[in-house]
Amino acid sequence: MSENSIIEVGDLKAYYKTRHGDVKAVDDIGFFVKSNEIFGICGESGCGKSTLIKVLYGLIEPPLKVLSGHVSIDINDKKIFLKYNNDVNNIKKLWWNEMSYIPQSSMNLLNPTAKIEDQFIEILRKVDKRTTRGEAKKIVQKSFDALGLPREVLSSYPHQLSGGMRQRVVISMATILNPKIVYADEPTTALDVVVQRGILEMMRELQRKSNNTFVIVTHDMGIQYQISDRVMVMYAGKICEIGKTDKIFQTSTHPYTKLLIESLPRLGDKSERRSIKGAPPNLLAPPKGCRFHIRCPYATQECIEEEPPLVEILHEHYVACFHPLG
Amino acid sequence: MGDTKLWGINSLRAFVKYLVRRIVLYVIALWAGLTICFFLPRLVPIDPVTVILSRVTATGAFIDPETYANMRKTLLYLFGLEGSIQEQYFNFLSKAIVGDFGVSITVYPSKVNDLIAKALPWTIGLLATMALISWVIGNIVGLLAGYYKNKIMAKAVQIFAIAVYPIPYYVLAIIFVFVFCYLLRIFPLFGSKGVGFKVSFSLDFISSVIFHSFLPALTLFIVNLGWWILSMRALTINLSEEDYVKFAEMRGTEKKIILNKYIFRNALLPQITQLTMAISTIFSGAVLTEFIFSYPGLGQLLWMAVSSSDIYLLMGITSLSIISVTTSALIVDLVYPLLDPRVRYEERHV
Amino acid sequence: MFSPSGVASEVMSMNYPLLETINLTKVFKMGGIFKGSSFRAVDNVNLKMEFNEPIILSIVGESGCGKTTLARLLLNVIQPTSGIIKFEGKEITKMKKKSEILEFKRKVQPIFQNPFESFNPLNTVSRYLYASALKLQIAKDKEEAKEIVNEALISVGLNPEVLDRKPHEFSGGELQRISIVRALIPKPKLLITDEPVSMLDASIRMSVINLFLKLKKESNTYFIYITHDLATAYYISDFVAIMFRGSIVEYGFAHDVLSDPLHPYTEMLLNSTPDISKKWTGRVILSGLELKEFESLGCKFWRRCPYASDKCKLTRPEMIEPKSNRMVACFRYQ
Amino acid sequence: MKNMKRSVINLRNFFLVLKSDVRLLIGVSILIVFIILGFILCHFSPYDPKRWGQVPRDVPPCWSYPLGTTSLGQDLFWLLTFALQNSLVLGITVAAVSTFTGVTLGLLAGYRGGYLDEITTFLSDVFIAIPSFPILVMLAALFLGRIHILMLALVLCLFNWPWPAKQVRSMMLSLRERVFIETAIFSGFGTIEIIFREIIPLISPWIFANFINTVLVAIGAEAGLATIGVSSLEEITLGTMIFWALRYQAMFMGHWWWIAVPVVTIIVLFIALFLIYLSISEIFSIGGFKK
Repeated sequence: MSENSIIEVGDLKAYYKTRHGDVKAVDDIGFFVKSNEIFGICGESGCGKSTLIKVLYGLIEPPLKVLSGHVSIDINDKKIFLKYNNDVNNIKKLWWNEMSYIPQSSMNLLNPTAKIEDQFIEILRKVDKRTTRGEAKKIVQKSFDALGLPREVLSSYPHQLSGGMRQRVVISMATILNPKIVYADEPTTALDVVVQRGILEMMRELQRKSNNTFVIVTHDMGIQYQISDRVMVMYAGKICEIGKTDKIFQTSTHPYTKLLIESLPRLGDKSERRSIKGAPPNLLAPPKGCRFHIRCPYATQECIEEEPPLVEILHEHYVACFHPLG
Repeated sequence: MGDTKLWGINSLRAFVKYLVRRIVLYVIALWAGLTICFFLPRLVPIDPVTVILSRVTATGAFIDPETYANMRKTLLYLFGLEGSIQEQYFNFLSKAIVGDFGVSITVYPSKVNDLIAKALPWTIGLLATMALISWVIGNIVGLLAGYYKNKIMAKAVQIFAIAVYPIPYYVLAIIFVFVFCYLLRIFPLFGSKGVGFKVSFSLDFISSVIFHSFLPALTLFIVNLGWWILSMRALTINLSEEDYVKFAEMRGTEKKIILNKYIFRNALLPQITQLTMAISTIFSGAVLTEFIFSYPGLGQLLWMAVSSSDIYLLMGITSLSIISVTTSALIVDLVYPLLDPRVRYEERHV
Repeated sequence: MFSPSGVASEVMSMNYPLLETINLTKVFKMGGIFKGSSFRAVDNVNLKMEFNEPIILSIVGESGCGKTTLARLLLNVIQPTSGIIKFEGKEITKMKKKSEILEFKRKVQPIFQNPFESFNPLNTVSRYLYASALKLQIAKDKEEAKEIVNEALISVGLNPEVLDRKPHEFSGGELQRISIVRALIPKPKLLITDEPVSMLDASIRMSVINLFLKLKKESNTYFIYITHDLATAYYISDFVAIMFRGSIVEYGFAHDVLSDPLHPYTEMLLNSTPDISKKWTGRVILSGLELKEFESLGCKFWRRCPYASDKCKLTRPEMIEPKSNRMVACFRYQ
Repeated sequence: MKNMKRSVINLRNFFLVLKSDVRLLIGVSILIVFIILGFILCHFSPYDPKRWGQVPRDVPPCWSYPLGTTSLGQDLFWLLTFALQNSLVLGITVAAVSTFTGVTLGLLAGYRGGYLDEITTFLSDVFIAIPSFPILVMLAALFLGRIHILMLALVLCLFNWPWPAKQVRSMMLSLRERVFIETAIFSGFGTIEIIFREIIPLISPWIFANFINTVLVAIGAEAGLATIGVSSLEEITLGTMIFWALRYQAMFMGHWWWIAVPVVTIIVLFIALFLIYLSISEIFSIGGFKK
């Protein structure tokens, strides 16, 4: 694995226990995230990407269950090694001080009966109970100024803010304590394009300024292309491909990534785009071998029988495919 | 920010509209209630004047026709039965508004207001205290039972609330009478003041009042408590699923803060609305409870009126109930917007 | 494509545009405690779809721009506050006779954004498919209805067995296809589709979009494609109308509008789209004043517009035609 | 979505739900026992329970008189079956009439809008604001304890239609905006079909829950009136049983069973009804309940 990795995950299996059986949302995967980068995780709905970062953040509530896996988090040169079955609660100690989580944008993430400044003060007091109102306010004002958010937001109630402004407030909440890792799960879904761009740019700026790590999950390939440094593509609970964003979008090597990117319409290009035939498999009973083989035009007998391992085919470019495309 | 005020004015205008609508509703409900009060007795063939006069003649005293006619006239005046039905109606309404409900038949010539004035403090004292105490305690218990819904204690509380809430006030009152007054003989059965006590501020008097009003208070408390626990628990469970509570939990926020600032504060407003809707039920429950415990409030008075067909007393009590229930609901509804920041603060949209 | 009634109406209405709106406006009143305030969801919209050869017209805008309200107005499920909607020359809000309304439903059909909300969760999908054949008088009897429905299902690659299933037993993609099949049963002239692919996964999105293109070519169906996604709009449409805060600000051929935008808002939209062919450059200005934009006296975009002048604040720009086949509501081109 | 999937009431589902929810199972079982007692068993009564002196007075519960007898010489067991019948008939009548009226008005107001809507909304607001109990007491008192039970039912209906009307109206308003209604419209269904086949099935759990709640409210109101002696005292209901027991000082004469029978029955019946109401509300996630 890489030298400057901040998160290293191995053997991770997280299933949803349901009446019909186990939904194998994340099935035996391992990867690493480098420090000081924006790491994107993408894939279609139900590929396990949201489950994955929930598990990474330690939000494990029934019916979700982690069967195996370990993660080591390297914060300020202190390595924290955790086994999921035993030490989940140790992750929670890092919450918000060392790592934070931006949930899917919703109109409803802020307490409707408290002013924005009070919600910030509450967070700052979590670190130091003696923080006075005045001190806390100063810290928040400074960070608002830096992000270009109007100060009058602080004395407002959430219902007085627009959806985009609320999500910007949420992001500044997630970064006010300067955590080393910020997870974001579809942070701009349901927002308008212009607002979406503004928020993504704000996140990128925050990351560049404080040199921390952002892990962004989104199904929108366009967003990944615009802001992530490296991208991981998931399919049916497995990793297909990890690599530098530009590389992935220019010359993807996994057939799924390639077909997916080819199917996306682009502005200024009317040439025919085709969907990938078929549909993603049911994760209650995923197919044997490569999980994409049913929809893959390049599949061979080997793909049906055996599961391709994730291998580094180029420097820092990982692919799980027996027949990677040139 | 030239036109940020636009929204402010808009919502202020909307708020005024809400107030006006609410007050109009109040006036009409009041008027409709009082009108029913006025017309119902007139649909039933009992003539109060004849009832009183026959009571006088029944004593055997001789009354000459002229005196008899005079008495009749006076009684008609006192009972507001002079003139056409319209005149009587407007007369009744104008008097009811200032709280004048005429003269009682049973304890003639006591004025109905005086009788009510004597009973009312007892009822209000009992009802308001108990409604408030059970609201506060029920909300706290319900909050905890909802947030820790999987704990055994919480389940026990839930079973208690489900078992207690559907019991009507008077049935619980009967059970308490049976257990405490008959089986255990701890509490007296009649009246809130021991015989011979006069209203005063002595310690004896106060302790006696508390002693005598304990069981009616307990009845009101327990039934109301069940209701507030159930509705607060349901609210808490719903609110715990809200995105902002989940987000606070994700931040590792202390449970104490989540319970207080995130759930309790947000549950309070709907609980206040519930209180408005419950006022009428609590009131009638209190009246019935008082009756069972012979507590000298409106309940006792109502029973007296019912058992002696004292129409004017009955009309007085009914009108007063309507006035007080609708008014208290109005007050809560008017206070409510002041507590809700979504109404208190104009839309700003920054 | 042979339907006697279709031929008759085509001949009759050759002089009219297929669809036309004149100063179409819808004002919503806010409920609850804020009763009394109101906003213009659709503000003076003029659209025209000529009856020459089938086209796909995209209406592009962000959430809250009134595009869904516009769709519902065109479908005659809500009534306009003012203005006129004409379909084949007839005012649709004035249709009273049952036969007229039936005729309208046979010619205009909707497809909605969320397939799971398009069907009552309690019923099997067959209920709606058969009804579309029988109640709209496409089939004479149950036998014929069955034939039509089966044929339609097979044509979009679905097995007729799916008829007995309830909505939650489908995947999003399958169910959206069912909802397209249902809309196709009466062989409509015009399909009004409101974000039909935004709930679908990227890998299957294009199959639905390509189906629309096929229908346009093979069945002479006209489309109104309502979306926030510029890339699919570019891919699918012949004409594009850009909608902002209830008004249409720019209109023209899809290629022209989306490669050479005239209105500053269109420009901003294009620059903000996370397209995979071009990385973003520069930064965007965000305002938090979205709702107030509905209330502006002048141009609704002036607060965010880099070119705004005092005139823009006070006067509402009219639609003008600075180039042939291009319409824009902006003072810069006067 | 998830909730709506479950909100189909048909017999098979009903039994499935019954099995999965203990509270519903308890509630329904108790109710069935009471219905059997009140509607079937009462026909086997060996004597007219209204008549006095049919059996020895003041006998505590024993083999021949399982619930004991009253000071008036009535067998409490058979008295109870008749009381249950009358109380349940009253409750069900009031619930049926007021739920039907309320739901119909609410549906019409919500679907048609306009003046009908304004009037319905305003009337229901006014009726909800007027406290019903004092007026009931006054009315019943004027009849000197001989009010006809139907008259009482009628007045109870008057105060119980506004709530369902108001609720159904607001549900109707939100359902009317749902997309699947538009699918139904464009599939060629008419208004009546849409109301009956698309909308009513979705609100039927609420209607049923409200019905159960109204049964409870109506029986409770009658019993409350009876307790202070203003119901129709010649009829046998759960309330009048309490009244006569109190009137004859049953508690203080040591005839505890006389008062215990109606009191315990009311409590058990109400808890059963409430359990049904509560579990239906929760299964179909209907927010909020009222007394």
